[in-house]
Amino acid sequence: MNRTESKARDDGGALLEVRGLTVTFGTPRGDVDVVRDLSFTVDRRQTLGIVGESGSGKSMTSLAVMGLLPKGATASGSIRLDGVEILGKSDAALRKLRGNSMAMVFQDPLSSLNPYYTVGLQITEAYRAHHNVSRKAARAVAIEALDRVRIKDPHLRIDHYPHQFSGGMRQRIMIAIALCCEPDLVIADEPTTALDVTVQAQILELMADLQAETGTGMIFITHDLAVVSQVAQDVVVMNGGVQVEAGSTEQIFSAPQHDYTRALLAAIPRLDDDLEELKMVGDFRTGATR
Amino acid sequence: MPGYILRRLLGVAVILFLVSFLTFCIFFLLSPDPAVMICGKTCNPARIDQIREQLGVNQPFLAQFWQFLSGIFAGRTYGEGAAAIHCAAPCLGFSFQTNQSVVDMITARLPVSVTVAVGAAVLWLLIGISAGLVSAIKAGTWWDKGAMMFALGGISLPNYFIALVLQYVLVVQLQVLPFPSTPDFGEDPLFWFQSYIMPWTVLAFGYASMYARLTRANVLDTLGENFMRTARAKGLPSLLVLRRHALRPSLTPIVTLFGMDFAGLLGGALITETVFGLNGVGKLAADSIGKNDQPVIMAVTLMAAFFVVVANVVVDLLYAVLDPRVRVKS
Amino acid sequence: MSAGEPLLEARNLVKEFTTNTGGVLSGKKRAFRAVDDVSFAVGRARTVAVVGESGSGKSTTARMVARLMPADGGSVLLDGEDVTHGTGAALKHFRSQVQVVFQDPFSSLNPRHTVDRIITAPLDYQGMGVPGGKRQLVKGLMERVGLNPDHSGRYPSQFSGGQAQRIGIARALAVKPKLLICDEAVSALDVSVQAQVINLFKSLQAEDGYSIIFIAHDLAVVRQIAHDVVVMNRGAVVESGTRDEIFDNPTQPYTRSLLAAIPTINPEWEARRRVNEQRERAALT
Amino acid sequence: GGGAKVGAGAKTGEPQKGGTVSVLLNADYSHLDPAMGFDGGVNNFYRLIYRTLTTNSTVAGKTSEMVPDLATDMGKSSDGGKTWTFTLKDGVKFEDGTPITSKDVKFGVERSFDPALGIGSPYARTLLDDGSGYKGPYADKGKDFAPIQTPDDKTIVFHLNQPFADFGSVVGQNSFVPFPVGSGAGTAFDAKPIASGPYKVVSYNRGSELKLARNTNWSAATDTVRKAYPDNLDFTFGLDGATIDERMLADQSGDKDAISGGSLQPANVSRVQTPQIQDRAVKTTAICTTYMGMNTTKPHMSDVRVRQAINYAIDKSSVQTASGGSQLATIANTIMVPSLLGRKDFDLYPSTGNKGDIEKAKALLAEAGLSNGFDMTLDTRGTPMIQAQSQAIQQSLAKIGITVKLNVIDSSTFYEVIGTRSQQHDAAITGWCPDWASGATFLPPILEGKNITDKGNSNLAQLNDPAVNKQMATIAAMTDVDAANKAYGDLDEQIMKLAPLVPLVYQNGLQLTGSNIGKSVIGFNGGVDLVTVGLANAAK
Amino acid sequence: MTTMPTQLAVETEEKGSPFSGGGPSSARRVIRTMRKSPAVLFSAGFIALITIMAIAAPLLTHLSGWGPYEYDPSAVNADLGGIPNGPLGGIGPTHWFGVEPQSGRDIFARIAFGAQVSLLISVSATLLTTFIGVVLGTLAGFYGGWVDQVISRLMDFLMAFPSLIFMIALLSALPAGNRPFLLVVVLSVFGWPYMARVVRGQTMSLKNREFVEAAYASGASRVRIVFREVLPNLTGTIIVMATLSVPGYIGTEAGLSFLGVGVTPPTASWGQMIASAVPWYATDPMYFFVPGLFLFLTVLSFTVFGDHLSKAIDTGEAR
Ligand SMILES: Nc1ncnc2c1ncn2[C@@H]1O[C@H](COP(=O)(O)OP(=O)(O)OP(=O)(O)O)[C@@H](O)[C@H]1O
Ligand SMILES: Nc1ncnc2c1ncn2[C@@H]1O[C@H](COP(=O)(O)OP(=O)(O)OP(=O)(O)O)[C@@H](O)[C@H]1O
Ligand SMILES: [Mg+2]
Ligand SMILES: [Mg+2]
Repeated sequence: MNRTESKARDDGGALLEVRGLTVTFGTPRGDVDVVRDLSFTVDRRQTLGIVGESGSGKSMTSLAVMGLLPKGATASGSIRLDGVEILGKSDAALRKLRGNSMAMVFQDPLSSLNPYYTVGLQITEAYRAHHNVSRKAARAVAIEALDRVRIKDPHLRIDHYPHQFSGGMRQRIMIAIALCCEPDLVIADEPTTALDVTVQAQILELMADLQAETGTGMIFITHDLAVVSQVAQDVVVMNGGVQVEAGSTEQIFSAPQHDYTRALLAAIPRLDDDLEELKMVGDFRTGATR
Repeated sequence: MPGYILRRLLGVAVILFLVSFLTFCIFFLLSPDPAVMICGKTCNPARIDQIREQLGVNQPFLAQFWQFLSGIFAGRTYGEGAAAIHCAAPCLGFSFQTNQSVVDMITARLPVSVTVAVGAAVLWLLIGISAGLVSAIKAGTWWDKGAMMFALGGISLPNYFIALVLQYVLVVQLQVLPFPSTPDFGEDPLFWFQSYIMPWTVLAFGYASMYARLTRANVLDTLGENFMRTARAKGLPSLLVLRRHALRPSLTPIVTLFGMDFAGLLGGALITETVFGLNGVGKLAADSIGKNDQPVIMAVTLMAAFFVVVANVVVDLLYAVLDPRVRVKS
Repeated sequence: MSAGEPLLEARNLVKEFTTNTGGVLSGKKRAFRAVDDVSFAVGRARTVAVVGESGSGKSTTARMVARLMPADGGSVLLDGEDVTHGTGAALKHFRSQVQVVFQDPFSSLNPRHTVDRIITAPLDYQGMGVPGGKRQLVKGLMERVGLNPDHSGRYPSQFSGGQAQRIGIARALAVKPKLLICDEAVSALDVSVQAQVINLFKSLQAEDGYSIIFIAHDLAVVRQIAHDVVVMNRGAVVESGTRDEIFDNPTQPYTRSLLAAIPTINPEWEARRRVNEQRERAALT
Repeated sequence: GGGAKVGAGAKTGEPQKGGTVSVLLNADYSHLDPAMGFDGGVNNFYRLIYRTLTTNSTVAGKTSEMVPDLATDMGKSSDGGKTWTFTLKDGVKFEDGTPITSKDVKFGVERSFDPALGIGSPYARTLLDDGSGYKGPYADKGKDFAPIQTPDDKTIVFHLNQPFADFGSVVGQNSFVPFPVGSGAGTAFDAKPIASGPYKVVSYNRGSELKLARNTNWSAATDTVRKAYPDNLDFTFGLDGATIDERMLADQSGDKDAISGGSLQPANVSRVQTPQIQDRAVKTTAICTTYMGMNTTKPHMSDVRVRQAINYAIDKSSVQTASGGSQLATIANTIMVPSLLGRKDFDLYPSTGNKGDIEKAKALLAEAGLSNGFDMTLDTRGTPMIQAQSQAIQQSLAKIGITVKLNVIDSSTFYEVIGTRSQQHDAAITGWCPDWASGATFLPPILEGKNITDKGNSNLAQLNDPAVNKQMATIAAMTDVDAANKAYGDLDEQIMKLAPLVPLVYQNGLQLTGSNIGKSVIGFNGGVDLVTVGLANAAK
Repeated sequence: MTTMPTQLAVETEEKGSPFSGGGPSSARRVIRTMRKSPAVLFSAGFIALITIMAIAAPLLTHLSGWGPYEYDPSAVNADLGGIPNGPLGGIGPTHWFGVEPQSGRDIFARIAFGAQVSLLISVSATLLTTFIGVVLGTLAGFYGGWVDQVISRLMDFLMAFPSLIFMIALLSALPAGNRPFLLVVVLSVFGWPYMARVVRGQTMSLKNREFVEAAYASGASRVRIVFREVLPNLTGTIIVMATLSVPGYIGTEAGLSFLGVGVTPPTASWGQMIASAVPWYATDPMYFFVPGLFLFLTVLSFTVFGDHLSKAIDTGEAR
């Protein structure tokens, strides 16, 4: 897992290249940039971690890449997937890429599955959108996908509805949907927050295996720094919509340059730490209200 | 599941019992003596007593109520000896005014009410849901505003107003439609259609407005759901996204609402039937109320309640089928 | 655990729920034991952490201890007195001694009430007078938890998560209780804010000697704050002891698996970072 | 000015035989069983399917007169008017071809003694009651009903319990319709009557449709009254009044052969302007008087001066407008309607333009010591016209300081409420219609002292004037029918001096006929006499 | 009249609270949002207009010179069935909105006095249903158990009832007495469940919010929780529901009057005016049109106002 620096970095063949991404919300009180001038690159077989506190723009960044920004939000800058500019592409063109070339695991697994359909249908429809296969074949793929995310009895569970699964299981189903088409790029937005530590470990392992098998590039969004340190090769630290620091994981964790990154690292409660006063992250929230 | 249905049916029975009891109470307490009304303008106390006995209204309240109830299940016999009249099992008595069997009266008129209800329902579902869908998808555009103005009109205009204006314009002034009456479909399909089209339209206008608003609100809600984003992220065709993921969650609550509205109409569209002179159950009710024909009013009330209560159960079951999240409470 | 008589003791608590299982329309009832014979004690000025995975019965236990839910069995003793079923004056006394801080800071604050109304609600509800006037009290409490007293007229939505959680804590402190029950009081907050709140608890305890029941599933957080730890799994207590006992020598496999699964940062990086930091500090001075 | 000109029976063309006439009606007929039905509308209809011993003439202008129908003459009386003998014509048959015998007539009359059936015309029951408690041929099966004797199949003898000079008119009432002995138990005739008249019922869907076809066993030779032009008559019920008007005014295809069953609504009177429509409008005559009865037992109403003042004060022209204007209502000053035989025309309380004489009224009130007026309650109904009339009265009386409170009683219970003495207020708006063209069926029921009862009271004024009562008894004993009728005309004026009621209007009608309907006669019952209706061009 | 589906023993999985954790939308913010919309200005203006008209009816008719009950035989043509003289139903300087056929009563005066009746009935019925609905709805939602069972069954029962038929039957059977009062009672008896159901649902979801538990922990009694913690969170819903129910009652009153069981003449209500205008719709359309227009605009105004209010409160809450 902990492979050293990826080489395929500047050979021009980056899987995803984001340059100067800015996401703007038009609000009644004027435009608000929730992401400003963000740049990063994701290579094949590589995982990029994005960390930052809640509201720092992590999800907006990933939605911008998928072309799924909510109404009222616009993205500018450049997003290249496999060298092709996708920002500003028509929805129809993007649709061909979504699911197939890039997939996303959404942050909120409870509401991200349609309660009216079995999970089986929701997985197979993703697969069938891009593969011309029979219903039966798609079902086999779906069972397989469920199995891979460690859902027991997948052939039975495939016909269950989302509400019949626990939060953690639903999160894994989201992952199964994202992975079933074996996309080139997976964006995982806090995929393990609803999971128990034990299950979380399993899922992380699964994602790593998959990456090794298929060469998928991944963006892993979380605010759990420990998790990021385990899965990512490179890390982007965000705060207030801007990138405060970026670099290899090792670099960020062993020699953080920015004060915010340092404070963040210091705030992590540690098992092996002494019982000393926890370091607080500056004055980012206190006093100020929004 | 069977246990549940059984329980619900029991509930239906209880509600119907209460409805009939209450209606009976109110008519028993508030209504004038039917015998006096029947007796007419040259009347004397002796005759009133005779008629009272004949009608069975000389008995105490509970006895009358019991006779009424048992009549529904076991039939009942009026009078004694040679002059006795038997009324077979689902017996709701005889009209005070016309001496007809109330069940016959209702069954004769039910087809009209059903025709009115079905036609109107088809129209209002088509118009209401499509208008709602269009305005939700095109929210904020002139399409949306136009549809919602239309809906506001339907909600604000009393239906008798619409009915009369429509009749005046289409029949009296433009003469594109004949005066509506209550024909058989078999006899003259064109006339049948021409007769019903106005009542359908009038009823549908009001309901369609409400359904358009509801559909719009529901679809807008659904479009904002996270699972819509998931569906789009899968790269599904946008029409499929809309049809499969947006429509079903938006329409499920409407289906249940529809069940109730439709059942309500089966009990007679009082105003519309009256305005257009359609001999349906609603007009029967209105007429009977005007003549204080208690057995008929009782029966129509009961029947309408029956439809609504049964629809209630059906709708709940349907909801459980349509919405996988629904759990039946113990 | 601690010396002397414990402040609060839970003895053999049991809670059963009846649930529906099965398909869409069938409704089979099944009794399900969410809390099964749970006992523990809370010493004065000590923090007892209750840990365990989601659904293991932590909140249910806390609710029973806080008298927010009747227990199906067992008893709760406060200062040696059985308070499991007390009503009226006894319950009132209990409420003034035991206060709760909830998990979701926003959900637990009435969005239609201002901060000062929220903070003084327990006093109101318990009919307590305040010697220095409510104003003074609110001001004091807000300062105490690190909030700007000028914001007392605001509504909860006008605060950040960490601040909102402090409002909840201030409310709990208003009646000067002896025991705070914190049900996942920091789980919903992100790391930076979490740290603020944990520090606040620690300082409050140090200054005023509150006892705390601290419910969490994040063992790292627990290690920061607890004196004693109770590990729960499937409604039962699996293991309990002092913090060091649990963390250093877990006897139960379940505890061990919990500890093992915690993601950690490469210690090597950690070490390097510290070295770097020390170097920088040294360079500054 | 400039009102619509409508001539009675404006059409001139004599109808042809054949074809189908349709009749558009708002409400269905009350009962097809003549023992039960008893109102102007159904009386008109019964003549299509039933025959009685005598019946009203169809000669224009003489429809008040009774002429022999099944009987050969108007009956022979003996025993000082207590025994009446009639002989049946030859060749009269029921719809199935069986001859009508005197036993069938007797059976028909006996039916009205059945408590369940006999809710219609009361005269047979009151005049033939022998005190035996007879309950009709079904309940008292096999019991002979002595007051009616049938010596042979052609002869029928009635033994009355009191002398009755006008019995020849009584046997034209609905309860004298013959039926085959033993038939018609329960409500059988309400669904399928047995016809003796020119038409029989082919199909009947209560509340919506009734179809009549020619009764082939009816012989025109035996019937001097009925014209029976069309082969079929189709009745459509349950149409909204406004819809009937619209259809008749529009005169579209099928409606050319139609007549409306009731009067045009006031709202549409102004549309009868063009000659074409005027030609199709028939002005029907009043058979009922709409009046306001004043309860003479109430404090102020007991004073004859107050009642007279009210008679003076009421602006009858506004009541007339409220009743549909001059086309639909004639101002009434007498109790009896103009169509009654022997009726006298007079106006005891005149005013210019019938707008009420406020001065006289005030003077009378002052005399009664009520110059400041008083409050009174008027019982009225919720129907639009009666509402309008009540409000017009309210307005008129306000001018002499009388504040009228309207007590609106639901139509269905109106008569029960005002017929209960304890529930009667100061006054009530109601009406009265005669059963045949004699004051005998008009004045005594509503003004004779002995008719005051606690329940089912029809003497709303509760007038119990000895002189009036005496005169009524005297007239009843008269054997000369014409003299009696004339005496009633005079009694009308005598009663109006006591002012127990205010005659308001005689309600006429404006009935529309389709353009293909020929000339017809207005019957005694007010509207177009159905037995005289036919198509102008039956081939069309 | 439409019924909403009942929740008879069927429950959906907790969908998450309808409150997005936002703060209360201050009245000022709602007003500020509302003021921007021309539709709101129009509807509020019209509501204000008819309210003033209703209150100042005697004054207005004093100005116009004709009372609501005064006959004007000169304005109608008795020979033509009492149709108003002149075009447009007699509209002119003496009779601003024309006259009633047959009687010649002034329509303007009757509209103004009719507004009194229509508003009085609809507003009183709204107040009454709101009161009953809120009390019973919160009780049912909050206490659950048999209290909920009893109240919910009662609501089911009332909503299952064919209320229009029943109202007509009841009103025609009842003695005329004080009709407006009876109408209010009858409308309320059948109307409260609609309010109660919404309130019950909201209370049920509010009850599960932690702040209620927090209030328990703070030592609050149930009654206090209902009134101090739960009710303030319902005000938005209640106001919106109430605004939207006013037009419903105006319409129902008009419908009942149309069917002849509404207010009793000579009292004017808009529904009763329309009802009596029905036969005249072809010969005197203005008679029909004037009250029809007022009824339409009033119902429209209340509906638009209620809609916008609910939107304003909603967005206020989301922020
Ligand atoms: N519809 C919207 N209108 C205006 N601002 C919005 C909208 N949606 C999100 N934002 C703002 O965009 C910013 C970034 O949100 P984003 O969801 O990307 O945060 P995040 O980093 O993913 O946080 P979390 O860890 O809580 O998921 C936030 O400050 C949020 O308030
Ligand atoms: N009101 C209830 N009805 C039925 N079951 C319940 C109820 N409350 C809790 N449970 C069940 O009891 C068990 C214990 O729940 P509890 O909330 O105490 O868990 P927890 O340890 O606090 O979990 P978490 O960490 O997720 O908060 C769970 O399985 C839960 O589903
Ligand atoms: Mg996010
Ligand atoms: Mg918990």
